[in-house]
Amino acid sequence: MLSLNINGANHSVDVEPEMPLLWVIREQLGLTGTKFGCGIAQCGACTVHLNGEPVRSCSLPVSSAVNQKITTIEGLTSDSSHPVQMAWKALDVPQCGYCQSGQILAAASLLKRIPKPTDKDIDEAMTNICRCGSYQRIRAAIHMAAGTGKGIGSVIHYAGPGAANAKTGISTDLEIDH
Amino acid sequence: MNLRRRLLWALGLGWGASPALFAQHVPQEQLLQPYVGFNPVQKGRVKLEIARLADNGFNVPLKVSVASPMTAQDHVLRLLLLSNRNPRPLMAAFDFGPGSDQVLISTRTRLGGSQTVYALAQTSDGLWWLDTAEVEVTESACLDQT
Amino acid sequence: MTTTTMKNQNQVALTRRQFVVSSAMASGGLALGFHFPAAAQSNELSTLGGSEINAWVVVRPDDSCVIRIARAEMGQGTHTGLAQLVAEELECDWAKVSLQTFTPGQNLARKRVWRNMSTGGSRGIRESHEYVRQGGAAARIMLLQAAAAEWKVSVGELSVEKGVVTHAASGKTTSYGKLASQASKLPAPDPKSITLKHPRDWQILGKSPRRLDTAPKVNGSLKYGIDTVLPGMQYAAIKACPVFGGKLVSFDASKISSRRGIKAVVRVDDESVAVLADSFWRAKSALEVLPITWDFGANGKESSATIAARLREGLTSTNNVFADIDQGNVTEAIQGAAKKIEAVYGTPFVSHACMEPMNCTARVTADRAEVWVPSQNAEASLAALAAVTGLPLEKCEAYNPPLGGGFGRRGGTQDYVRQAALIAKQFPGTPIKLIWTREEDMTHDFFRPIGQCRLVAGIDAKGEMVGLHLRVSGQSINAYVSPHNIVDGKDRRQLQGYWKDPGESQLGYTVPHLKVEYAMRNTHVPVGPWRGVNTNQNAIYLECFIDEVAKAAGKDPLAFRRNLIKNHPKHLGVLDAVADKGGWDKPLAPGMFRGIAQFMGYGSYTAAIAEVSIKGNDVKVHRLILATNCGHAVNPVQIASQIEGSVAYGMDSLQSESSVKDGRIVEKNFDTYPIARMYQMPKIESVIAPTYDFWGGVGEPTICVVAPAILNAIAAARGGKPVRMLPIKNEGLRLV
Amino acid sequence: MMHSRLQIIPAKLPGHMTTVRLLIRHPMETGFRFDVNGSAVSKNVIHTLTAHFEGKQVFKATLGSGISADPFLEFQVRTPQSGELLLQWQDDAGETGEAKALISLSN
Repeated sequence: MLSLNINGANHSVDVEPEMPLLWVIREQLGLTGTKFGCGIAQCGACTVHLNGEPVRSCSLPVSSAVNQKITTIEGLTSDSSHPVQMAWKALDVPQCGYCQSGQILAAASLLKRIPKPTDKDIDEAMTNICRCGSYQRIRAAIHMAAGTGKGIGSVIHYAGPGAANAKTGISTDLEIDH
Repeated sequence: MNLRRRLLWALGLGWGASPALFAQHVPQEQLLQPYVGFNPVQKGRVKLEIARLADNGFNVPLKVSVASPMTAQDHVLRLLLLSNRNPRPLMAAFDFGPGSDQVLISTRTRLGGSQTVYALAQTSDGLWWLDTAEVEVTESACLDQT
Repeated sequence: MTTTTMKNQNQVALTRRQFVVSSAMASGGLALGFHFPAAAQSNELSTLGGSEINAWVVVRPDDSCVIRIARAEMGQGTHTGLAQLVAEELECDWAKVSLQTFTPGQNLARKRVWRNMSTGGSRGIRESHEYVRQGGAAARIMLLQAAAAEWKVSVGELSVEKGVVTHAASGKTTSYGKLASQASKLPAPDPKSITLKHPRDWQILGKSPRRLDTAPKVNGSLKYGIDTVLPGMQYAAIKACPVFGGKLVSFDASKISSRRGIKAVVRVDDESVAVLADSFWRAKSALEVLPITWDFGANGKESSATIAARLREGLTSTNNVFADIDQGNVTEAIQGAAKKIEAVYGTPFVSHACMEPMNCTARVTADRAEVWVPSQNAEASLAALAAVTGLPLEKCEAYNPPLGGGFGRRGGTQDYVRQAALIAKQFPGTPIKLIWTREEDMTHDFFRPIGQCRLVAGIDAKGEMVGLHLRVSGQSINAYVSPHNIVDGKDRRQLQGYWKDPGESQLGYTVPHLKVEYAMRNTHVPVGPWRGVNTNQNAIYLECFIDEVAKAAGKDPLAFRRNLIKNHPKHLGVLDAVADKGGWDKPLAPGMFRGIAQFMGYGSYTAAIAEVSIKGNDVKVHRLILATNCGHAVNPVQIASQIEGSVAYGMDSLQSESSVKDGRIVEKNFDTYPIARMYQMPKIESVIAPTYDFWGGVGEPTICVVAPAILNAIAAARGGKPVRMLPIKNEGLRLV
Repeated sequence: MMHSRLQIIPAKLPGHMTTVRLLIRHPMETGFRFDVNGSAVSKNVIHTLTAHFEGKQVFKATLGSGISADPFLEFQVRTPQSGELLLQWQDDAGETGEAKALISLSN
């Protein structure tokens, strides 16, 4: 039996020591917010915090996580109130959403390490893959959560139907702060 | 459609006049006309059973029956299975005679996309009878139209 | 059938109560505004305590409105957009809207009252906007009729705002919640009598309310297909013959059967084997060491080189080629031109690589079969399940949770459903969750087809293009998926974006002498629709070549295009819009270069400008401005999301490749298959320029202009030297 | 010789219907498929199938590319007495096949 501390609760699991933490979390403990994406620590969908640091749980044997503090997306907050989660909601960051647990945990950890990250800091820390391409809004949401940006997720030029010019559709511009 | 398309080509209209990217649904009248001519076709006597959804259309089971005493005086002459979407509309034709028994046929068809399947029967009095069924072929749904 | 015994101690009959609990878990909870179908034995869709006004609308006593959504949600915001369409006509309070999805079985039970359930071809909204808006309008009319009857006044005297009905003359008010029960008993109005609102009068459409499905995506509570948990469930890992078309000969189950948790090793079909265990990791780890004998067959000799040679032959061959456009005399025009420009472009196979690997959970008994599967078309999943089990549709059901990406991979081809059902059939009553490893996912995709294109143009002394001869030689999706759809042997799909026909994917340029040809050259690699399908490759071929011709003519790429495109005002409109917002006429910082591209697909017009710098072999894309005219803008911020996402997907066209060696795909995971990441992403500006006179798609059309705009900027940065054979690593370049 | 499987469910009483189930192994090549070089694969389907009972034709099917590979047919014939049922078919390549069954009716 291995002893794990996940989201503040202790669990005993009877698994092979080499079983990756991801599968223990998902299948043995039923916490499915942590996702399987690649199995080789490339995509980051399986990101969890190990003692506050982001790790890719698909490639971490459960034995190396014994008696350490593990936080999954379910344990980040109980009410989605982490500034990163708030910003994610405010900017409608997720598209399919599958990678977002990992993205949010990576971002939360970045902000803990660097409270006011630059774009370069974000580039270096946020190596998780998002296949839908929500990167621009992830970046904006991190800035929003950090208070380092005015939280404009997207630069959008859009003229409403009333203003539409039949030829090009462009007449007046409307920049939408979302 | 083939007929119409050939006609269009013959008229030199080609693609410019026909925006069809793929085989389009042939209107009922055009589909049946080669077989029934200008004779009336009525619903009834024929019963066509086929599932509403088919996965890839390569192997779609169907069952068709025609209510008839199958006597020397009153029997089914022919039964046709037609597709309004396949490149070749006539999928199968079955010929019967007084020596045949009850018309109750099962087979498996190839359906080239979502369409209406027609079961068309002619009885010995010369009348034509029809039943139809809509089938959604789901595998090509993503590719249809574009 | 080779199987080892499987203990059935976990075969617990699922009680109704367990079902409710597990499906409530699977839905992410009702409080979040989504009502997923309970996995019920009944085909009747719940009214959730309210009154069903019609198929699309349920109103509850507390005035909340439940809108039924037929299409799959795979991330594009389709659910939110469809709800806006209904709510606009319903005139309800958007803050009180929640969504309800249903199953294909429930759709069939009501004679497909909700029609098509698939999301694909950028048709989720453009194909259904009319009938879903009519559904909302019909419900509004019935609710007003109920109020009019109650107050004994005429409907014309009533007004409604946010679900509150007012009779101005008497000052009476009531609300939808109070009217619902009576309204539900009224006959439906004739759809022909319904006039839909003019976009000018829109209150909910054309605005950007937040997505309705974001909350459960930020706390891990949203249950995807891969998260399905059923009592007694076993996990399956699968391996298909690595060479497409090869066969499974045999395997030695005894080598792994004593490993912990292993339940069975089964032959799934002619080409694949699966290991079942009480944990996916145990199943997958055992499968990795399972001795398997394959018969690779003749395809084992195929490689990227043999395929490229076949495509090259097609570029100039007279065999099996057809001209979709042949106007004027292109050969003479080019021969007589002042200058002749010629180029051959090439695009590789690429993989969908949805973040959620293919998966399907199946439970099959002698008289019922069910799957829980992320699918772009739940009806396709249901049909595949019925076909595999031989059960009638009425005895099958497919539950369709939100998708962790689709991109065309989870559309018609339901290979994972077949596999899961084939396995589950062998263990009646035991739920089997089949999960593909990423390696299986990337090597058994239905890839974006490989292609090459030869382009020859002639320009006259004034630098005008007088002739263009374009021939695509490449693999046909239709030949693989539905050959009967190829009319008279001419697969026009492969020329998407070069069509003369207006409306869907029309060529914007007018050239006096023009020939557009397709030479079908197939491979053994399965192909299918990849988000944007053939517009992706075709936009690269044409739009990069147009830049080459413009350069040869000594003309500015924008001006050169404007002259060619002038007969097509909507194509011109987005080109001008992007040039305006992208500041095409303004100088760039030293070391920065621009590229421009335009194209049409899925009924929408798109254009892009890229700003790029190159240091050594490192290509940095700094900024992209993208314009789209999608006809009607339902939710501009979500359209912008799709445009932003299109950039990431479009960048794959530059850097990704699924190459072939010994008949199989070489790139198996993200370590060798590059996917756009944060550090590579430019700043993105979206220009949404709808003309409100048609309905175009949004999910796909913008992808295809991303790569050519960037490639044209790369060529500009390299003194006009284009990259013609993708990916860009072939030229030693990489995106940084 | 084309491989086939024939199943007969004889009539319960003389003169009543006998069910014939026939499955033939045949690609029913539609002519719509293409090979790697883009050449159409020639059409080759079983185009005609007949059933004779005691030498008298009792059923005839004309089939096309709309019938699936490995065609399956189930139909009814009248069998007034015991006798031989002969099924014969031919494809576009000129290849023929047959299956026969002795139907014995007990009354």
